[in-house]
Amino acid sequence: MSSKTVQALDRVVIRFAGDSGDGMQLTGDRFTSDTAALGNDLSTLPNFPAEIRAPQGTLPGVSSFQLHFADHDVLTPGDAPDVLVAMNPAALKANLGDVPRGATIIVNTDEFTSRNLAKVGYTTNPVDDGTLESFHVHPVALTSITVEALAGFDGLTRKEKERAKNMFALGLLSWMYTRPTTGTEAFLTKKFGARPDILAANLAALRAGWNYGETTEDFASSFVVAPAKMPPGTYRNVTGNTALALGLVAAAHRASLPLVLGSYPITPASDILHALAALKRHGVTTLQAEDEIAGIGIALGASFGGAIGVTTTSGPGVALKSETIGLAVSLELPLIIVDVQRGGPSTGLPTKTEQADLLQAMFGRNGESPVPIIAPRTPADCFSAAMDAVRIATTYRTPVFLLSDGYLANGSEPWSVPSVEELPDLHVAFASEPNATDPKGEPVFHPFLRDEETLARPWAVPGTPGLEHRIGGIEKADVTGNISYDPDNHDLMTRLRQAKIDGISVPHLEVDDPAGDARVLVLGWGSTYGPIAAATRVVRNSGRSVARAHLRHLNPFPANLGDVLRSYDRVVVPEMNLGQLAMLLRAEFLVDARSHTSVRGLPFSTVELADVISTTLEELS
Amino acid sequence: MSSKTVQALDRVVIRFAGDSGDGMQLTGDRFTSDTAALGNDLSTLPNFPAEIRAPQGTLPGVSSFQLHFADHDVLTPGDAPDVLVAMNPAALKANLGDVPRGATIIVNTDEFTSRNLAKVGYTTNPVDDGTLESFHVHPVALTSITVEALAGFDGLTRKEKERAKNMFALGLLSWMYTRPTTGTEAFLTKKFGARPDILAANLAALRAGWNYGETTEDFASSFVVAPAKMPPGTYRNVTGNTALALGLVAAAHRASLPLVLGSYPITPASDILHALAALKRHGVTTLQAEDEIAGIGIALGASFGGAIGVTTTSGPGVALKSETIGLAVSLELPLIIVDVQRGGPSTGLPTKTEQADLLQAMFGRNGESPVPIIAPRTPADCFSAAMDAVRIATTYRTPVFLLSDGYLANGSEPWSVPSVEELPDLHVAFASEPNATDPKGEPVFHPFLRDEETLARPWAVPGTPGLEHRIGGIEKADVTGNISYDPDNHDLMTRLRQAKIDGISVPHLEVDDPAGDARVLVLGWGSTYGPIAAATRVVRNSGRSVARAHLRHLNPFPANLGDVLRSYDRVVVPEMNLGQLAMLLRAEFLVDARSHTSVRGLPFSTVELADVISTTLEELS
Amino acid sequence: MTTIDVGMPVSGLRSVPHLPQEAAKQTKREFTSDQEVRWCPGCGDYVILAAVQAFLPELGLKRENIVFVSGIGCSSRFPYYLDTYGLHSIHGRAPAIATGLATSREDLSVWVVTGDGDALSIGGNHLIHALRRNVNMTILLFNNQIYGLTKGQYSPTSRVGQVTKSTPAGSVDYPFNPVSLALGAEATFVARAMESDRAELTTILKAAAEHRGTALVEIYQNCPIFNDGAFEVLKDRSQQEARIVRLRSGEHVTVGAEGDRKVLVRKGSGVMKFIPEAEAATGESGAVVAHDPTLDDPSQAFQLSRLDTPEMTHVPMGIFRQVSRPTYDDLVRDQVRAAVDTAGGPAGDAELGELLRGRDTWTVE
Amino acid sequence: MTTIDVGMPVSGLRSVPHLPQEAAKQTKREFTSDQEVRWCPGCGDYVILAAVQAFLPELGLKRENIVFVSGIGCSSRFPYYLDTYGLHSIHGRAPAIATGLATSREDLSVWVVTGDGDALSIGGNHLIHALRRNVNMTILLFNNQIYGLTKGQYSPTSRVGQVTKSTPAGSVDYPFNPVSLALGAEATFVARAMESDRAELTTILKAAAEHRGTALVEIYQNCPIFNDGAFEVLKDRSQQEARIVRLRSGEHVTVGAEGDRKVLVRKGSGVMKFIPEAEAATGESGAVVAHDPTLDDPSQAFQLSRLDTPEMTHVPMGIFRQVSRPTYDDLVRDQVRAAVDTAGGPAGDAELGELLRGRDTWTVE
Ligand SMILES: Cc1ncc(C[n+]2csc(CCOP(=O)(O)OP(=O)(O)O)c2C)c(N)n1
Ligand SMILES: Cc1ncc(C[n+]2csc(CCOP(=O)(O)OP(=O)(O)O)c2C)c(N)n1
Ligand code: SF4
Ligand code: SF4
Ligand SMILES: [Mg+2]
Ligand SMILES: [Mg+2]
Repeated sequence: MSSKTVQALDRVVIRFAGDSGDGMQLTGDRFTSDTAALGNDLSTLPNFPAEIRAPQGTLPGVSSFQLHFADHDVLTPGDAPDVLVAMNPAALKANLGDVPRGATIIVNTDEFTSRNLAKVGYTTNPVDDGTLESFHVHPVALTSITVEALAGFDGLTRKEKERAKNMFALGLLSWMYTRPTTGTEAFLTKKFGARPDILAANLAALRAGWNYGETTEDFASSFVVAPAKMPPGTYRNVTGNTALALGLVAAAHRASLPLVLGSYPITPASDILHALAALKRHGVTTLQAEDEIAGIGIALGASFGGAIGVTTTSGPGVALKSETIGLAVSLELPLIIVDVQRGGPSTGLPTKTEQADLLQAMFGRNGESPVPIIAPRTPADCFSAAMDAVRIATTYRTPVFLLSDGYLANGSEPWSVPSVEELPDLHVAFASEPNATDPKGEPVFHPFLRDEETLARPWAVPGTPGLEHRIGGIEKADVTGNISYDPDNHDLMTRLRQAKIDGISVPHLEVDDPAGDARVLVLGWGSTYGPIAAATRVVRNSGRSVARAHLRHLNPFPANLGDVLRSYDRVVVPEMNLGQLAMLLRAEFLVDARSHTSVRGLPFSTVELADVISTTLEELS
Repeated sequence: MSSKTVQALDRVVIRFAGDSGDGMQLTGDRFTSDTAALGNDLSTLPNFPAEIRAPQGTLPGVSSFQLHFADHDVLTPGDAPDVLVAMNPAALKANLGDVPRGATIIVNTDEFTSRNLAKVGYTTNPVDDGTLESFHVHPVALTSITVEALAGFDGLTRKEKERAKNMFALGLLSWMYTRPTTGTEAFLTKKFGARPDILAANLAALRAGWNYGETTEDFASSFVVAPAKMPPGTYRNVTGNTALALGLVAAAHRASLPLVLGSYPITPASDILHALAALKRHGVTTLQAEDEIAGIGIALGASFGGAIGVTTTSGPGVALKSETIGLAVSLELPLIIVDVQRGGPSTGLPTKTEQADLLQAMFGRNGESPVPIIAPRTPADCFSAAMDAVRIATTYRTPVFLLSDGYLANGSEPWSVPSVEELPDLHVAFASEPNATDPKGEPVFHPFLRDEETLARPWAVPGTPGLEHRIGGIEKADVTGNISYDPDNHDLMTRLRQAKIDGISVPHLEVDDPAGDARVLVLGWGSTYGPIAAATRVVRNSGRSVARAHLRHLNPFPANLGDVLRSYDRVVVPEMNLGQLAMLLRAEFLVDARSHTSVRGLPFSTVELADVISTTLEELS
Repeated sequence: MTTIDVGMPVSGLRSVPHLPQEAAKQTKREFTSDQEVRWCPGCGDYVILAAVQAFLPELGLKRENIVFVSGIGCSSRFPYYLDTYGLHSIHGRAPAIATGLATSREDLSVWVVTGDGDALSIGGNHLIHALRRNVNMTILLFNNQIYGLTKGQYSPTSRVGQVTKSTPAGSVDYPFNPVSLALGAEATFVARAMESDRAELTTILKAAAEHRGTALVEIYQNCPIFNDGAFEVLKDRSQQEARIVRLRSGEHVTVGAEGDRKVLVRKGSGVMKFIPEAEAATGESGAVVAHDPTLDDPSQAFQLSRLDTPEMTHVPMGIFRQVSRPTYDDLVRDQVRAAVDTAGGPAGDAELGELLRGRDTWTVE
Repeated sequence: MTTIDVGMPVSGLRSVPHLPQEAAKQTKREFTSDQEVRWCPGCGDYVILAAVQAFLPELGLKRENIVFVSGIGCSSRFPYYLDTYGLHSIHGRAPAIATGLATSREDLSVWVVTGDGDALSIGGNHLIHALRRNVNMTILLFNNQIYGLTKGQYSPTSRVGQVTKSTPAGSVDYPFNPVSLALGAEATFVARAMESDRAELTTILKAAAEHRGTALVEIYQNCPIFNDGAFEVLKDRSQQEARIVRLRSGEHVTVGAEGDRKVLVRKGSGVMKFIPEAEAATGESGAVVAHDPTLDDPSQAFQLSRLDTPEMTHVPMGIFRQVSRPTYDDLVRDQVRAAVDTAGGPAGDAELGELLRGRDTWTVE
């Protein structure tokens, strides 16, 4: 394709940054798709403000998208970009601190006007005042070249032409990293099918960007990153929210039960509602409720009726749902509560990630009301975590927390799509006939007669003749389920509910300790998986041993967890909170688990964690 | 007064039990007042069903009131009644299990009809079928004697006359234990002032009951219980809810700030609302909100305006308030959240006690949102705990949890009323002028510039010129309080909020270890104080050593707590939950604190805890 | 489950399995559960319970396809006493839970039992949203103008000045008129009944059950313990006729006993007024108002709801509004069904596989 | 704090400190905070902000006695941009928080800014309860018929059939009419305005601020990003006159431009209809309707609110209702004040001591 030299790289981190209105998320998404199609492994990190479109050219309005792709397996979206595309001064200023010396920076010089510079407090132009002297800077008049390239499009206003500049940037980067643009072309054709002039302009801008790289002297060479060696299979790129939605649908399919979502929009969980709302064809029912309380109420009502009731939300929504979660605990009905965690407390940082809802999920209800908790580790893992949540909910007749977070939700990675037949069978049996006899020998139905093994009570759905029964949130007599204020019964029921959750079957924790001689264990949960794995890799590559394990089940813990913890001299628990898992571990196992915490609304960097591990190793030696 | 023999006793436990409609709570209250006036120390335990008046004569309809009084200090309402007054078969059946052999039982034989016996499953009459042979039974035709005694009251229906039977019972018991009835007479005069015939009938019934004891052969002797030696002072009897309401009013008075309550009724917290609603004369404003969320919203709005905002509720209400508590954490405004805990989960056991909201109070919100927690230990202690909560809230500008429970709320004990001047001074200073200068040297106000010692931010109330500012639940920049999505700022603010709560000044934990050689520490919190103290007394009386300490501050813990825990070979933590404080202790101090738990909706019995302590001592020896 | 004919009006019970023609008629007894009723002696709830237990058999539905959902309050204990499926949920949330149930199960007859506090205080939002959405269910609102279960605080329907535990100096909150509120919230069926008038209550319950969409029935209920006699003037035979305005579709709106009857007229200004029957005949004082609950515009129903005053001088009873509008649950199900049908039936493994793969896959060999 | 004269009507700003007569007139600039405005380019919120900033000085209040409370949503960012006291709270709860503030501080002018989702979806309950209580505050409801901040889901005011992120097959929820809902909830002041009509908006804001009690002002606001053009037909000069019904107290209710004007009449059946001006003059088609927002009975205001249709054929703008009713906060304060005054002034240490001791004490020497 290119007549210039082509260099091979093993990994690249690119960050597109611009104004909220510049289409950076779309640009990043497209580059990701094209990269995925090429067979690289990858991981992405979108980052955008809580405002829809803060004032143009200001720091709060900056939106960015980072992509890490490689010829080997990728664990994180990358600590620091090798290439920063800065569409305006604000984007440059907001992101420059993350760019390591020697990296490449492409700036859209058209936007570096004195007015725009002033908006972010630059008194001189950083492009030529020496600020960027340690970087490879490519000043490109992105806007004006795009407009020029579209000179022939008379039907479009200048504004409309300018808007295509993100496609120009995409074309340029696609050339630089030898990405095919066919996927993007197909995408644009679908998106702008109804507006042929806009479509043509975007395609032209894309091509112009590519050609710009190919022809101008400024870009001396392009790069290739070979496909990663990945296990055979059919792959697609998925975000966590998409994978989670698919997991729920697949679970319902494998359970042969309807999926009913009751939800109230909230960032960063709304996309799950959007995704499921589009899946009516798969029998999915979605109800946008008047608030979070109604959302979970709807889901619980559907569960009572025999559906898989699901509610999706983020931390503030969980707070509102607490009372109803307690009701679900008391009713012992299946229910899935998806919490896509974001920065807190209160409204906090709505578009940023955090892991600070673990203890809310564990304890955020009145009374003793245990709820199982599952946390996916990567975007693609949201699929099987969702299926697992449904398994536990239906098997044990219990609400289940699925704790995702903002990073998993919007981040993406390649996913080896499973075949449907391989998926676990999740069929459950509804109660269909009386399960006891009364003193007179008549058959009766006892809604709280438990399964001996699982301690689950029968799920008897309305419409089943002979099983008419009443349940509620007041304490119930063991077995019969009648209202009971008996002291001993309450004690018994409280302990039974706890025992049921404690007894949930959960796989043993697997430890990754390749050398077998590690003295330090790094234990994580949720989305810290990537950074922890990457950091341990760095440490091991330097010839030192460190063990690593990752919890998917936060409640109940795997049965071997205590033994695992006790078999290391030091346990380090990195969390994006102030040490919530560490607290649970310390309480349960009396092990001096050491927290390493960061509450910055961003995933850990590999370097940071590698440092923590190294320091710990040194302390021990 | 009496011509019969009079025996001296050191302590007595009486339980009045009857139908919800029989007025047992009133009877118990009156007996308590008269007993208090006599100078005995005492402790009470009301126990009633969640229904207002369940069907007459049924087990779910039984309501009871237990009173423990003595010539020495009383720590609990007593494990087992020395005297049971059973107004009907249901009352007998429901309570008999608690009555020790040899105790006295007074039954209202009029109600032991075959219909009433059948209602609760008695096939023969327990009064004469031998069931009660190990007890001293006094069968009294309470109803018919009362009706006869009121024969002259032509204006009253038979029903109305029957209703006075509780006064007859009270009169009888008053005679038995040589209580004056003047207090009750005054009370009745006030209550029935508008209905002279009813008043006269009640007084007559009261007198008739007294005379019945005095004259019938069935009662051989009466008893006296000498006044307890209590520290000098003016005493009154208070329930926890009353004391708590008074504590809030006193705190507002000592802070010279208005008290504004936003509340939604819920058992067992409603009486605080009722009490405060009646205190308009003390400048108290109460708003009954449309729900719990509005209740706390109102309180928070009032706090923003410079009042002491308070919201009162029980566990399910706390769940609903969670999101707003998070907002208060983020806004850093003073706010008092009173949680009168009851049996959970969900609606649970609304009229029974429990301590299972501790972890909800600690963690029941999204994000890292620490809130201080204070728990009173006895009904009277609710007064100073409430004042302490206000002190912390206003000094540190933070919501504070005050964790009472159903037992404290309705239980009562004598309270040595403090003089107003002795009460702590709670004055706070509102911000009144700018606290910084901007780059141009102009004075500006920074709403998040903290006090160096307390880390509290200024409380600048609307109406103060020059301090106009905006605050909200989105993360704020340190110092300026402007919206900030900056990662490092969020980390800083999260840690500052935590540090502020961790740094709250809290008195050292005092340990009661009279022998000084104890190896076992019993550590409690909240309403378990009485049973724990009573149980350690029992153990010590048998010549063994055991230490005892009680936590008032659950967050932050007293600074010496770790040292205290580590100085004993074994720490036992009795709780009316599944081990919530124990979990916090284990996590924080890595001490193998052992839980002893009971979730029966009732306070621990002294015997049960003494057993636990004994067993522990034996294990260690 | 069967499909629904979208032609209107459709019965609210259209898709609920009925007993076969030949089946023995159900009895009140069959609808009575084995649970002890735990209300106070004399509570109006007993009367309503008896009416409902007696009326349900008339619907001829399979008992197992009836579900009662309630919130919290004395009234909300209702489901325990009926031998149908029942869910005693949490305070104020029954309409939301019932929405989930009714939407996912068109074969159920869904009933909500709630109180004035449960429905109008904590549950106000779910109530108005259920009404605007028009979910196929019947809401029975037991209005005793007090919080019974929590022992006597004022409620959003309590009179101004009412002295209760939480308002020792008298309540200052201006009360809701539940009928006006419902009409403002786009309700399609709104009625009011007296607990004590079993015949009228039964007629209204029947119409409510038949209504496809959310039917709100406000039932005045006496709480002898905490608000005794709140509706005494309407129960008192001597005053009843002068105070109760019986709304009958197609008929004039009148009040008062034979001989002393007054008729409702609308003046030119639009104002409504009761005037003596004789005067009305002249037509001079305005047009005689004929009640038509089926009017598309809820304005007349709203105006009738305003005849009511705190003094209960003229209290309309009966069906204020009864109109057809597509129901939320039907529309939701229709969208899903249409999507499934268009695609040629429920998704099998193949279609799920396709969904999982999405539109942008690549293969690693 | 000063006492309030309960004679009605009393200004909503009666007890709020005003600038001294001789003070320099405030400027829009003084009401503009130093915070960067972060709405999307072209957002209707800018227009409303400018109107409010320009109008506030007219009230002549001390700036420090004005508080803006908001919930969550694009609109709820409003307080940050005004140099008054401000509280950006959580989703839907602003009316409750403002109730606590307004009741405990009669010297403040309290404003709530909210969106159609914030006020009518999650916050519906607090809104209707604030309205029935009649708390002295002004609620500005920015209705863009969409959830802006969460990027475009439908709201309780979205049209049936609206395709949004959460309704790819079109919304099936029947929307609220905020004016009807408010009237059903016993509101004392209800108005509607267009963001783009600065003059009318200012007039209404002024009346709302002056109203003692809860004033609800619905403001149609365009969201160019997620629901662009929702009110285009009302902004479009060529269609505007034929669609906007301007409500003016004491005047006939008309629509259409000079020459093509139609007048609202009430038929004998009570139904309202627009008919050509000429026809109306004959009086045959019914009585011409004169708008009177001060009527005690909200029925006519309600009926006017129903002229509105999803197609926006006839959209009334202006003040629907404006009546005096004692406000909740005044009554609450009056009770406290009366109790204090009756007792001879605020409780001192002695009175508190008495309270603590209660009526039943004994002494141990
Ligand atoms: C979340 C929550 N808040 C408060 C309560 C306490 N509560 C139970 S019922 C009730 C009000 C009952 O009034 P109403 O709905 O009118 O029913 P009624 O008892 O009068 O039939 C209240 C406040 C509760 N159970 N849950
Ligand atoms: C408890 C809670 N639930 C959900 C959200 C997410 N959320 C923020 S604003 C909003 C709706 C905004 O719509 P609207 O009130 O119409 O305001 P607009 O943005 O259109 O001005 C939602 C659902 C939240 N912040 N908090
Ligand atoms: S308190 Fe009132 S409403 Fe409740 S059961 Fe008793 S009488 Fe009925
Ligand atoms: S999303 Fe819409 S409402 Fe929100 S700021 Fe942008 S244009 Fe305005
Ligand atoms: Mg009620
Ligand atoms: Mg909106």
